[in-house]
Amino acid sequence: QDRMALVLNWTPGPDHAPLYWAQQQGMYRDAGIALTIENGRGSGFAAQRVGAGQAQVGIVDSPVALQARAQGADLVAGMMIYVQSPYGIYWRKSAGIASPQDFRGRRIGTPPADAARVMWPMISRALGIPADSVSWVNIAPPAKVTSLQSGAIDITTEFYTSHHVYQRALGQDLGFVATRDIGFNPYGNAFFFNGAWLRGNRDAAQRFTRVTQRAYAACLANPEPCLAATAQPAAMSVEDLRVGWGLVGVLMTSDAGSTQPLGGMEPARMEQTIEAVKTAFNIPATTPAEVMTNELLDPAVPGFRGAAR
Amino acid sequence: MRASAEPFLSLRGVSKTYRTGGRETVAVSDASFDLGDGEFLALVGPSGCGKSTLLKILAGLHPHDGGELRIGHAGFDPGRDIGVAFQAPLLLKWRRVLDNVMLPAEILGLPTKAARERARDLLALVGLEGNEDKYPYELSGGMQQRVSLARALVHDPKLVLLDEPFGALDALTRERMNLEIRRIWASSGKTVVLVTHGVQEAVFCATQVAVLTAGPARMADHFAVDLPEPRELAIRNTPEFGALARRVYDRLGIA
Amino acid sequence: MRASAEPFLSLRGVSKTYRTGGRETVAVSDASFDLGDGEFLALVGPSGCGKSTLLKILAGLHPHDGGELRIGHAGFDPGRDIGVAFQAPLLLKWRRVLDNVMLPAEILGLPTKAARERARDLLALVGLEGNEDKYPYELSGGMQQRVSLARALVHDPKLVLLDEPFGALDALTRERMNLEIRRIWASSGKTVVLVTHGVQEAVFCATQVAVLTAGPARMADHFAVDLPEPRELAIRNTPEFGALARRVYDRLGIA
Amino acid sequence: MGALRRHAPAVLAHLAVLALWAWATSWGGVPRFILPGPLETIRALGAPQIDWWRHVLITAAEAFGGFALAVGIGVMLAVLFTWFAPLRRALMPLLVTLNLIPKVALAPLFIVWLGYGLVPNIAITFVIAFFPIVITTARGLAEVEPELLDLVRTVRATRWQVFRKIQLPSSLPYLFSGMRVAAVLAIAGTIVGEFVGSEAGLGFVIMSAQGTLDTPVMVMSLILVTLVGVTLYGLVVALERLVVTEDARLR
Amino acid sequence: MGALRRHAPAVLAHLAVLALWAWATSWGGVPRFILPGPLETIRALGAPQIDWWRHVLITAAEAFGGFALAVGIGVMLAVLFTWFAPLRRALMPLLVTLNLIPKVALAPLFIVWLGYGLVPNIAITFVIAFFPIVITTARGLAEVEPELLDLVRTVRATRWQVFRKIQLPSSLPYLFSGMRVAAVLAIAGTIVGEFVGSEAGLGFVIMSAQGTLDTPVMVMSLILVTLVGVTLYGLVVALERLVVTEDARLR
Ligand SMILES: Nc1ncnc2c1ncn2[C@@H]1O[C@H](COP(=O)(O)OP(=O)(O)OP(=O)(O)O)[C@@H](O)[C@H]1O
Ligand SMILES: Nc1ncnc2c1ncn2[C@@H]1O[C@H](COP(=O)(O)OP(=O)(O)OP(=O)(O)O)[C@@H](O)[C@H]1O
Ligand SMILES: O=[N+]([O-])[O-]
Ligand SMILES: [Mg+2]
Ligand SMILES: [Mg+2]
Repeated sequence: QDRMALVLNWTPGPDHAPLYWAQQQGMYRDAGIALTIENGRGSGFAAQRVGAGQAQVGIVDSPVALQARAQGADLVAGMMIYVQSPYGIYWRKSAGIASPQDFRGRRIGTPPADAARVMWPMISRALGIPADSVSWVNIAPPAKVTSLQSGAIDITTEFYTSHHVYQRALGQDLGFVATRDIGFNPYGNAFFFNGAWLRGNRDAAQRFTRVTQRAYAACLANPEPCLAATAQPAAMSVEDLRVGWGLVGVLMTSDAGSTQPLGGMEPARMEQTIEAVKTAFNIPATTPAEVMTNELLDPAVPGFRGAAR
Repeated sequence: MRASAEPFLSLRGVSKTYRTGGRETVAVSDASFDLGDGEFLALVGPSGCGKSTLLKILAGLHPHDGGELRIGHAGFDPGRDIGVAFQAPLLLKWRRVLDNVMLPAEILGLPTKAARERARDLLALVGLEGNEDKYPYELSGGMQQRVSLARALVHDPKLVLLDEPFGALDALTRERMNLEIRRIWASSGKTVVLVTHGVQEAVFCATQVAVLTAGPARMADHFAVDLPEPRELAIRNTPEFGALARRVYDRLGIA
Repeated sequence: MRASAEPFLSLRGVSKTYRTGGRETVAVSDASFDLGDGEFLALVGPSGCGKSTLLKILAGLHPHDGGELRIGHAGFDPGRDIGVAFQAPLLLKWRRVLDNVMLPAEILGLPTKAARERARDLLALVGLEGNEDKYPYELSGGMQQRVSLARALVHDPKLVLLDEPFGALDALTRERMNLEIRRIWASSGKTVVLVTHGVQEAVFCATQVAVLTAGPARMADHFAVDLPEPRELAIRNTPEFGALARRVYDRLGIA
Repeated sequence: MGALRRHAPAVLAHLAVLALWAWATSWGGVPRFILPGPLETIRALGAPQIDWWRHVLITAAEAFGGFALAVGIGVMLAVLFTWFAPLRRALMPLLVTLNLIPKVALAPLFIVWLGYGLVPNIAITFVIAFFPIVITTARGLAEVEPELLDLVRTVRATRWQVFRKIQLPSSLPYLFSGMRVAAVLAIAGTIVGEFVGSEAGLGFVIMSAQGTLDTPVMVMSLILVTLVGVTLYGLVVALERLVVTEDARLR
Repeated sequence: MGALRRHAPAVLAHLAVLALWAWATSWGGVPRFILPGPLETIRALGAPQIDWWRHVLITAAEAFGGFALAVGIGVMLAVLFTWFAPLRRALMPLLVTLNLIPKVALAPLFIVWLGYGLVPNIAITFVIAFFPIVITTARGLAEVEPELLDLVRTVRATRWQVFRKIQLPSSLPYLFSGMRVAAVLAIAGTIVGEFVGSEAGLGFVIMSAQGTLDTPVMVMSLILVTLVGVTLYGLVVALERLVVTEDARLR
């Protein structure tokens, strides 16, 4: 048995359902992997922990992983989860915002660390407004929805996986745009390995990846057992998990025309992601080949062709 | 004598029981006496008989359980006109000697300059000139006691309650203090109640002596000291003085 | 006399200056005397002359600045063989009376049962039977002082240092205590140093009297009290006693 | 009867807050995704995916464990500081400095180094709660009347005896006010720890609930955290009653 | 000379920690994306996009303001509790309960009700820092020797005079140990406040740096926060030196 620690990007949620299901089914054990799943506290934290070698693999938002690499964390993506960028921008229509054009002169409330915020130069270009036409205020993640609803702020950014929460809170008053729909679509969360460990444990990494890949495929096909396995560790109701899993499916949908297996990455898309991060952070140049590998995946598991939106 | 028509101080069957931790201690039982305006009463009695308790009742600090208590004539303000020196010096350790003496004056809002003058005078009077700026811990036991005495007098109270104010003093200083307190009393018309263990001191200082019994304070004797005024220390060698002292010793059960 | 060949206690030019807040106070200057084994020394002197300071030096609490000090013969353990009653009662307010008396015994690790027995006996001896379970605040001033006296004796020390232990006691209780402390001293061979303001008490209790001068404690006089043993209270009426007392009064400047 | 009378005002004050809550969420117009009503909150106890009892026990274990460590090590440090002045002069300022570094910001480093789970959370709780203990105890030990120390020095009490017989009892009022503050901090520390990294405990439940805006579960968790805290605080108060001699003059 | 001697151990202890840091980040193998070296950290002061001075001032204003409020209102509450026992019996337990609710979890409510910025952050700082003041001061006031109170009761001192002349001075050691703890909590409270909602301040900078994994900026911010805290703590200690009569027996 190879010991492996997986650090999540956050506390358990619908996007981790396949992991808990696979763990419950003993699929990792059967593949010779003694896996422990650790809760996370944001992608940056997961990147640090994997980079420091205290976990072998972690779920990290791709742009964050690229930044961490620039700081010396040796991270390599082995399986993409959010093929579609999860960044969304949410606003209150009753604040007088009909479209992103009305963002000018407004404050966006979101933590400074927020991915969409640090990518704002590119997102604003995609929105067609000057980057400096908005200002920013720090609002802690758990306070974002309520602040938006109560009028403390007018605009915020959020991962698409929390879409239903915003819908519930604001209903008809909610305005929303996904950056992937307006031409800004970097890769999102992926399984990143510690590079050094990966080079020495290719076989274990491959077994881990293939089990994971099959688990995601199985849960996309038949979510209920996976959600049931996740309710306890996530302390979330199955209903909430079900809605969330639907949103995860949207983000996992393969690009039209892509022939990659489930979790596979297009070097060209990775190139674009690197470019976006380079523009935002002025990091040294790197190539897709250095930051990703599709070789751990089972090519026989087909990419996900889409969920009903 | 100085006593006016109605007594300055009047106790009728005053009693006090402490209730602590399930115990009851009768400290004062049925104390009854009158004291005229400008009298000097000495309270004498065995340790633990309730003298301090009685004094605290007079000072208005302890409610008494039974009996009647009346203090002062019309115009007497118990808040302004009583000065107390407790059995322990009770100095505030964060205040210098002079500021300790000033405390009652400050609280009563007396004019600062005059009060400081008076405080200095009183400190000199109790033999502590030059110690005004010291902190209490820098004083000897007897010095602390004298500071406490000066403090009891700083606001020029009409009724002065002194709980063994000379207990920690050597014989010579004690004699001097006896003379000083008598001088102040004589010149100001104050009424004084002095708790003391010195029988000679009681008879020398007082115009009236009350002897309390052991156990709860009850009056064993109460008599006037009919010695001439002003008194010199030498009066202690007269047979009249000796007889009065003998009377107190007898009541206290001392051979 | 009881004194053995080399003195039990020997001071040569012992002095002590307090330095606080930029002030210097000479409290003891050039104190020199010897005290034989089993003697009873009374220290008499005006308030603030350094008696308490000298006692604390003997107790090993204050380092002295100059001179030489030697205490005890071979086998004398200053940690076990000294008992002190300070001028203030210094009772621990969270301990009951009996437990306060027990403190030195506890610290020395004496057998608990025997020590408690002795503590009870001592409390009875100072007239406080029945008060063992009270807390200090429930006691009168004189009662607190007597608890402190009992505490100084509980570990049966060879050298007993008493700082005005009877100051807050009435005349009768004080006489009783004088007799008790003499009885203990006579039956146990302890060496006692007693600070007192009672001149009669000093002469009655002691085998030696030291009179200190005002200002820094310096010896004004030091003499042996050659009165017969055992002493009765009546001895105070003898001319020999009167002469010795007169000598102390003279040295203290009392007419 | 006496106890009832004594506690009645406190009970009433608490009930008033509950009433205010009920009012605010029904007629007061506070929307439920900000603050759910009391009934709805209580219903959250029935949520099948949450093993409330387990989360309460884990949080309580972390808080009580960290608190106990804080008291033990805090008092020990304070005593050492009193015994060895050079140690105090060297370490006390450093302790202050280290304590001033915001733990919330350090939390991720904690996890990177310690991992997460019961033990690291106890460690975080300890780190946050022990400072008031050190400060108040050191102060209490320093404020002991020097005359009382003289009392036992005459019989050459050992440092330990001086501490046990004089310094500790006379500084208990300080220690206990430190412990009351530390009890509150221990709860905060445990929740911070669970926020930073945990797979169970009430802090974990709060975070999960915040993500889905499941406010009834969130408020229920907060109430349970508070009850754990009230229990800890109550234990401190009870111990205080037991240990500190009631000075009848003071009540 | 004396001062130098006195502070030397503390300075050495701090230097030792700095040396340990330098060692850990150079030969000790701690990677820079977790903890950057001291030099690199200092270089972060030159980051053109960060107006350090402004952030420091904002954080200091919030911390000092919240702390001042905590001391003022905390002492006032403690005094009221001593004056009106029924008030104490009703409100003190409620205060404890409310304090035990984890503030970190209340963040959304804070923003919804107070908004964000300087004033709400001062409010959060106050809420977090005032508890130790109330607890220690109330305790200090209660521990005043009853005999000393008798002393001024004979001249019918007003409640206020009793407080000013006797209770306050004699409970200063308690108050100041509460203030030391509160100073530390005020800094933590300010950073929590800035984490929850802010447009500037060192907590804001820390969060930004965490997002971009810019550890030198993050550590520099932590150091500056700590310096703000050391300043506040130092002011408390200086005030203490000034106000509390040095009892020469105690040093
Ligand atoms: N606060 C108290 N609580 C309970 N009992 C008390 C309290 N104060 C005094 N007593 C008890 O009341 C009795 C009288 O005490 P009080 O202090 O009045 O005596 P006293 O005559 O002043 O004695 P002394 O001459 O020794 O000072 C004593 O038995 C004492 O134990
Ligand atoms: N801790 C101290 N710091 C400074 N000065 C002190 C200290 N203790 C005593 N003194 C001073 O030393 C002198 C002697 O004090 P000490 O207490 O020995 O006198 P004493 O003879 O015991 O007087 P008393 O009969 O009044 O108790 C006094 O002038 C006093 O002010
Ligand atoms: O929470 N994440 O940044 O993935
Ligand atoms: Mg008395
Ligand atoms: Mg003395």
